Amino acid sequence: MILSKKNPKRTKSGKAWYKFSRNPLSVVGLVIVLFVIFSALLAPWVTPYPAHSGKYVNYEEANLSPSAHHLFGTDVFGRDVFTRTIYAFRSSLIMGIVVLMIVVPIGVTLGLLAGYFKETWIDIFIMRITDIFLSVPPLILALAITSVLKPNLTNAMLAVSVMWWPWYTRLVYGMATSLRNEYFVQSAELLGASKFHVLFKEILPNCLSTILTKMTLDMGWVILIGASLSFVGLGEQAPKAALGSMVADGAKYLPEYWWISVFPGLAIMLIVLGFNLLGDGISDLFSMEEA
Amino acid sequence: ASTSEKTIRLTNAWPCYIDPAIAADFASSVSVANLYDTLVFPTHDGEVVPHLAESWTISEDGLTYVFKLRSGVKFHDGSELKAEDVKFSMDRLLAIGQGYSYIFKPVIDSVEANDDYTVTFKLKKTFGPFLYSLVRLYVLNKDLTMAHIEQNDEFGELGDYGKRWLLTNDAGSGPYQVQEMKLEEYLHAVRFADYWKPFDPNAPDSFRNIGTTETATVRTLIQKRELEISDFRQPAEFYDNVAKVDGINVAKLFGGSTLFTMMHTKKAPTDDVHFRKALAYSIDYDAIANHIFPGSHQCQGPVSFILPGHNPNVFQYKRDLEKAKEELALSPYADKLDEYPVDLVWCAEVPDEEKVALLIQANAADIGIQVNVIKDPWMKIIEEVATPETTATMYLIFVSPHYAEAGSMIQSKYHSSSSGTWEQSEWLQDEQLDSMIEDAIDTIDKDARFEKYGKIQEYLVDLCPSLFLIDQPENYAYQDAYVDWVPADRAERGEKVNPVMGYNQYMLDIKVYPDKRDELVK
Amino acid sequence: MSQLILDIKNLTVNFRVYGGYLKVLNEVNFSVAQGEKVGLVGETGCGKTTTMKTVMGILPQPPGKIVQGEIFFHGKNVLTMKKSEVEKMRQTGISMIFQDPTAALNPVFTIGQQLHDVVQHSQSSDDGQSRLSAHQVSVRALQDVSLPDPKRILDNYPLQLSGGMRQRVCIALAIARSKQLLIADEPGTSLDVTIQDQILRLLNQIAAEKQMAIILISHSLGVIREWTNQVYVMYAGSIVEESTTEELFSHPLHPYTQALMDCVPRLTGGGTAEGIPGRIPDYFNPPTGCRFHPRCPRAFALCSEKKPALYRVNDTHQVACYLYQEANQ
Amino acid sequence: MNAVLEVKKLKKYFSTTKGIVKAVNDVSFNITPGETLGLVGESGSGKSTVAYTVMGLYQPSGGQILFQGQDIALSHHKRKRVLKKELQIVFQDPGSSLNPRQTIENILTLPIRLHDMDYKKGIAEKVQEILSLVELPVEYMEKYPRSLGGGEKQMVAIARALATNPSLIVLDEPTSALDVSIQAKIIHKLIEIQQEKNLGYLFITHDLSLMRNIAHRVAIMYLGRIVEIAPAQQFFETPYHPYTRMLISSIPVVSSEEEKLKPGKIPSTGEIPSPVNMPAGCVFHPRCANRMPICDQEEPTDFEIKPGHWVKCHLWSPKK
Amino acid sequence: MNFSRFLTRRLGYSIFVLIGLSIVVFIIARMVPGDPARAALGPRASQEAVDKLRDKLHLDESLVVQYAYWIKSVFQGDLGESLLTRRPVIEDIKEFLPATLELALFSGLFMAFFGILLGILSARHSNTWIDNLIRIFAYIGIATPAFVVAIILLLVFGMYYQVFPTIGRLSQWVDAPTKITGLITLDSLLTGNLTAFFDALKHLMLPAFSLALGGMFQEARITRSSMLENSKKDYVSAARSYGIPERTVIFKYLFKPSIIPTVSILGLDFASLMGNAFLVELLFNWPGISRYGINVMLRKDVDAIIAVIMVLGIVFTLINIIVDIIVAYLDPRIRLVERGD
Ligand SMILES: Nc1ncnc2c1ncn2[C@@H]1O[C@H](COP(=O)(O)OP(=O)(O)OP(=O)(O)O)[C@@H](O)[C@H]1O
Ligand SMILES: Nc1ncnc2c1ncn2[C@@H]1O[C@H](COP(=O)(O)OP(=O)(O)OP(=O)(O)O)[C@@H](O)[C@H]1O
Ligand SMILES: [Mg+2]
Ligand SMILES: [Mg+2]
Repeated sequence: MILSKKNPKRTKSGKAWYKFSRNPLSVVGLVIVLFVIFSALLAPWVTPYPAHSGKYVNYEEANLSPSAHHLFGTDVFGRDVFTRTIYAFRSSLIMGIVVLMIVVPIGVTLGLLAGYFKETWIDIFIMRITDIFLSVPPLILALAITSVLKPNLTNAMLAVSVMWWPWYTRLVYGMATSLRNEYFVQSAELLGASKFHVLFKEILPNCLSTILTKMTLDMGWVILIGASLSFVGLGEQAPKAALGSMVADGAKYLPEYWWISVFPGLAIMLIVLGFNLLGDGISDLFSMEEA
Repeated sequence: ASTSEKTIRLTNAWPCYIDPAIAADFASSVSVANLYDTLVFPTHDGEVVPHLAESWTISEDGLTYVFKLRSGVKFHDGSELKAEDVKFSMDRLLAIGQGYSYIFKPVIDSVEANDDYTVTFKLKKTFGPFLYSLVRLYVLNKDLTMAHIEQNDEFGELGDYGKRWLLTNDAGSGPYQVQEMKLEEYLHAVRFADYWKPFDPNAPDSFRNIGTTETATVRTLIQKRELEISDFRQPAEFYDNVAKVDGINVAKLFGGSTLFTMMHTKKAPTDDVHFRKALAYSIDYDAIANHIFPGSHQCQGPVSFILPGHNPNVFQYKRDLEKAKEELALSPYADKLDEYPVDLVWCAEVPDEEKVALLIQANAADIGIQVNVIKDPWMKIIEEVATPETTATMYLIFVSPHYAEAGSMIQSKYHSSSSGTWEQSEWLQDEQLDSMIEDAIDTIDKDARFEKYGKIQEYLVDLCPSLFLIDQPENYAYQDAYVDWVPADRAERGEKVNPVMGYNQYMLDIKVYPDKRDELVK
Repeated sequence: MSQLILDIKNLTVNFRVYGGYLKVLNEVNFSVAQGEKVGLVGETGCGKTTTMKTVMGILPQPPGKIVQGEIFFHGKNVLTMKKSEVEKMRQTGISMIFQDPTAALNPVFTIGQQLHDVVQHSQSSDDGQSRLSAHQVSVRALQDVSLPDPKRILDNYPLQLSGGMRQRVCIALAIARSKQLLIADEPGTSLDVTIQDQILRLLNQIAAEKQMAIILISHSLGVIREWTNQVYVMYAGSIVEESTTEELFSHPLHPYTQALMDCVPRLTGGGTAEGIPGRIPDYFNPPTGCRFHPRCPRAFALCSEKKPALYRVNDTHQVACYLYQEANQ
Repeated sequence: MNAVLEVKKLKKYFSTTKGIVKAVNDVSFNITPGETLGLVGESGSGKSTVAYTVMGLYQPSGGQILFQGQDIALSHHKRKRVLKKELQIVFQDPGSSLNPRQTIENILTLPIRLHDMDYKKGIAEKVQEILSLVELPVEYMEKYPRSLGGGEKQMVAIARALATNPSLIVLDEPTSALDVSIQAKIIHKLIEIQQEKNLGYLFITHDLSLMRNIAHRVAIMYLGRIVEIAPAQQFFETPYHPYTRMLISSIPVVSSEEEKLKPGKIPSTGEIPSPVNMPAGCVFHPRCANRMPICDQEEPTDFEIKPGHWVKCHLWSPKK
Repeated sequence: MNFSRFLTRRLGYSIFVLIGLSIVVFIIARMVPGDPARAALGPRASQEAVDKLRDKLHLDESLVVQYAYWIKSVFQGDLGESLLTRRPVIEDIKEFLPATLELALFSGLFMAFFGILLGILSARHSNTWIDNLIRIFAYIGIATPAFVVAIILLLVFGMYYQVFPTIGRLSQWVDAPTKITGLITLDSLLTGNLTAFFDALKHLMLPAFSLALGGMFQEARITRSSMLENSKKDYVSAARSYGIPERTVIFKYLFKPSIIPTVSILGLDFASLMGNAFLVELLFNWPGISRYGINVMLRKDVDAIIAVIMVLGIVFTLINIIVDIIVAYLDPRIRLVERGD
């Protein structure tokens, strides 16, 4: 904001930043996300008790309230809640990133195919499968998958992925069905471009901004879902820290030992908030509206 | 608006089955104990006293038991309880084959009603604790049950044996009768006016067994005085915190419950006794007893100190890293620990177990053993332990006796017949041990029996199939200010409480004072 | 001369964008007298719609910003009116027909619902018709624009109508209650010639009947020539020429007007013109002086220095170009 | 001269829930190299449908499309790539015919890459060459369509069509979304290129004045049929079909000389009927000023009233 | 009309989807490791009893045969027996589904009412402090998991402000109305039992609110942005220029087209509420189908698992169809537009 006022030159990146930062909340989002990413990466250096993130218990120091030694207090195992919260950013981020990395390519490709071949059997087949997966209650599906496999982070991610891709398929399907009738797509076809080119070079780039926006928003949702899953015991296994299970487990000690669950809870909110704000900023950035 | 009503509300982990042929777990046991009567009644000191049976005789060979029934006992529908009903109850229990039938199945030969008030039990073999086990035979109203049979071919012409109906109704003669059974939600029972024993004027008019154990939920309920007695598997912090609330107290009832880490003796690396002993020496028992489960104490062997037949002289492992390392060195796995990680499963429904699990993990790490801590829901654990292949290396589990004697614990914990159940994931399959246990249990003379129990306990401690962690009291938060709860008072005075599961929640041992409650709420 | 209904003075409007302002309207002067049919021509994007939106009080602000100027409607400044007065003015005074009939009709309400509201909210102020029910007035409005089967059309949604019918509905909405001034923003650009012809004929007829003044906006010179008697030529946010229609088409003075005329393909044949070189200026950094000078074949030094005023060439003709400066003196 | 495109009795029907839309009904025409055929008609008369069917975007319901003598009445999915090179189209809306997420360079690279003309020469140079053909500066290569004006976008679309070096270009109202000045520029350029490359144009529009100036022959469509087709000059001097006359008389013009050319005012009345419920007989009869009893009975046939001048009207048909 | 065709097609697809779902679910349910019979009867049950049950459940047959048995019994109106509650699954569904429906219904109402209200408020005062405040709350609301909201509400209202009851659907001392629909609020109104109505309403507040919170703000955001977007449309300016008063312009001409996307999302959110209510149901001891679903899942209660997922799937599909109908009602473009070729 200040930047753009001082520098009224209308450069491309300057304009992008102007659009993005017109809403100060977007900048807040970016700052939060960067903060979370860096503190997750640098956890061993920025936390006071890295050992507390692993196999460590000290019942003599259990349930200490927040103090200078323990910023967020200690949990029922005597571990530093601050340290564990920062470490827990890791599994949350990994969860979000991996799930999206699985879900987006699959969902998007299927959506593109179904949308492009609308009203053919490809469309019907893909979209019905999508509907089937959409109609299974996600938590039950996740539970089923992790009971067939093992309740660890990898399988939790797999489970979330299985329930998540249909949303991308739906989203892209809607866009692809309308884009395929655009004149620029038809122009490419009439030039003799391959289906692959049409799908991935003509149609896909026009869905990207929406997909990207959804991805940032979804980062938050995936992390939330991850938290809900760890409530039922799916996800990162103890003693590794996961925000969801920290809240779920800590909630048992409310309200007296509020710090055990409140700080990780705030951390979840912070991440989700960060990604949501960032997502809104990105959608502002891509908005076609001239500025 | 609420209640000047005398009511007791309990929370418990569900499901809860009130059919005596199916009931076996805690919530169910509490319920049937109040809805039904038994021939004999368990007492605080582990004895039994006449109840429906006024007296009994036992044959010389210990194979025939003849009971003389009390007359004038009424079922909830007003009909009289007769010997035929007792016979019917046992037959039905054995036919259905669930619930507590496993206690009787190996021993009962037949039950006969000699006349309306005399019933004879014939046993296949001698069974020392038979009289004690009869606290698990709940007497059903035969006519009422038969009237509600649904026809399907499950039990031939007996149809479903009344199972459907008994799911939400009772056919008992107990002090309370079902008013409403909402599956998955609550059981609401009210006092049976025609009960054959007198009620104290302050005995509860009704009780409600509520199916939740969510800490936050239980916490709010008890604080709102909408719950009189909590369940007992809440985390220690919960009890610390509620104890600070005005009028709420925490009762610590030693009911024979013992926390074990069961080790798979047929799977590497816990198939090696030295490895197991190394673990046993690495554990910080004091930390568990003092910090995780305050009020509990370290076990002495596999049998809880409160059970008749406990051997107070067996060896106790203590944390001793030197010794642990010595033992580990003797183990064939000593130099390839990395190849044999150990899984430790704890039960998701008992949050405090995680503390123990993580402690064991940290303790084991001290001698170089890698332990993976796994949280599994109860149902999953039951599944896994069914076969030796799917059973994990270690489980952290609370075990309680089925009837008040060391034999119950020893048998259900270590006899081959119990392997594959959650009570024995060790897969001991030790023939010598099996015959020692069978011999002990078949011994009718009590002293001789207890002598044999003592030997078995020594044998087991040496074999070290499990880590004998702590004898744990069941912790109940309850409304001390307006509820008089006999077991709680006894426990407070350091006296023994009823070791038979379900009987500490016997409503006739409780008195409520609603006016005191109303004062508190205001 | 008859009385002025609308008088716009020195209207300057900017749009706020990244890094500054689009200086779109630049001291627009424009007036309409009673019963007049005024045309406003100019290339795409030269500010015709923006001017009229400002008159109607529907300029989106932000990003729009009225920098200076006054708009008098019957002698009252619209820009300083109270909200209720503006509303009143819209109900009884001015109406606007939007450029794109499809976009101007609410897609989720039937024609009847939309028409009823319009009729109802100007009822009190409209004595002559208030004895009729809203429904009757609506039906009559549709009949006025010669829509067949008006009762059925009342129950239709916009998307069920053809383009020509939608345009007529828009007109019906605008004139359902008699107004003094009707602004028609390119009515029929999206239609075929025959239908466009019908629409314009209709519009004129209604205006004559109801004694409305009309402002007809178009970049089609043919339409303007045929349907107006006074013309303003707009280029890049300024009025560059004003005259009676006849005079303008026989003697276009401003180089821009002349160039524009040359671009129009003639029915007489004679091939095609090359078009005016260059394009409409970037409003972010508009040329100084006369905004047309970079494209003007007859530009000279002064043109880039100072914006020319409107010079009166004769009784009916004014032009903002230094070429005609002397004529004024 | 041999026709580059010959369309014979082309039909295209759409089935909709309301019934069958006969969007194109027995349309025949041909185009020779270097010729511009103007296809004029009101909205919904089927002009675009003709164009799209020729391009293969629609599978025809009947008739033949002969391209250099070869029948190509197929969906474009089944057409060979070499054929696609020869036939190109410019759409009406310059905004939506360019992919907003690709640079001008990418847009123009595609046809070159696909049709491999002098690939060695370097694609960038080739793109520059094409850009200069439509007189756009080289800097535009890096721009995105959104930063271009409407006219410039249309120029890019034309450049893309030219890039394959086609022999026929279909122009579906390429200037009707633009204003006169830009229209003049584009038209000028199109004519220049046509002369240079001897291109055939199928030029679709509803602007008759424009046709007067660029078309060699003009065809008038009404409700899926061509009702009159004639060399341009003749067409404007002696229009025969009542619809044509009505059309010409409605054209707004800017000078009195033009006014004189217009036939006496024939006020346009009525709406164009729905293509589902076509009127019986001559489809124009409900709006026709010269209506006769036969008109709602029988459909008129084509009649060559002068060499190369065909009319579909009972007024002129010899049967009368 | 076109619309009925659209509806038949939707229904046709739904049947296809439900068949597909039943296969997927069937496989999921059977894939879960372990012996359902053993799980049902408990570790101490006799082998005899277990074998009997295995036989009854056709557990020893192949998957295809099992599926055939299942389909056959479904057509006989028999969904099998729950091993958890030990009664016909259909009765469990009848009991637990209405509880969740009622909960979801009220959450849906909260989401719709407050979501749209806040959205309008935010859009009307866009970029003022009101808007910013609502947006910040919206972000926080969206970022807070339902179970956290539930716990907070539970503690606040349970321990400090004991206005709302925290467990169950009715108070102990209130007589339940005769079961008609299974929705207590509705039944109590139908039977004129106002005490029960208000008691049930009070019981609904906390769980419904916890479930609704995230969605509520989601709706608010969508309403806000679609209102802002539509406010730039010509038809809004046009309505103003015809002299229609500002209030009518906003609350009629701008409002109706703007809530269409809100309604679509609301429908999806509402449909997924059913399956996601688990944690909330657990915390408020709400005897709903979502909690039941998880319990039977943990129990490997095969027939119940299949039935629950199928029922939730059907509800999901139905709600989506209903939403489509509502959206089509609101938006004639969907109802009337031809989808040619
Ligand atoms: N909301 C807006 N934000 C930014 N710029 C705007 C906005 N509205 C209009 N403009 C700018 O104002 C200029 C004039 O637009 P306007 O719509 O008034 O032109 P016009 O003469 O009506 O053109 P047309 O003939 O295409 O309708 C355009 O260049 C446009 O970029
Ligand atoms: N895909 C389609 N499905 C159904 N009907 C169609 C389809 N495409 C065109 N039509 C119908 O065919 C008729 C001819 O349409 P076409 O687009 O060819 O007209 P046009 O002359 O190009 O009109 P315009 O000048 O508006 O572009 C119209 O009535 C139209 O509704
Ligand atoms: Mg305009
Ligand atoms: Mg067209």
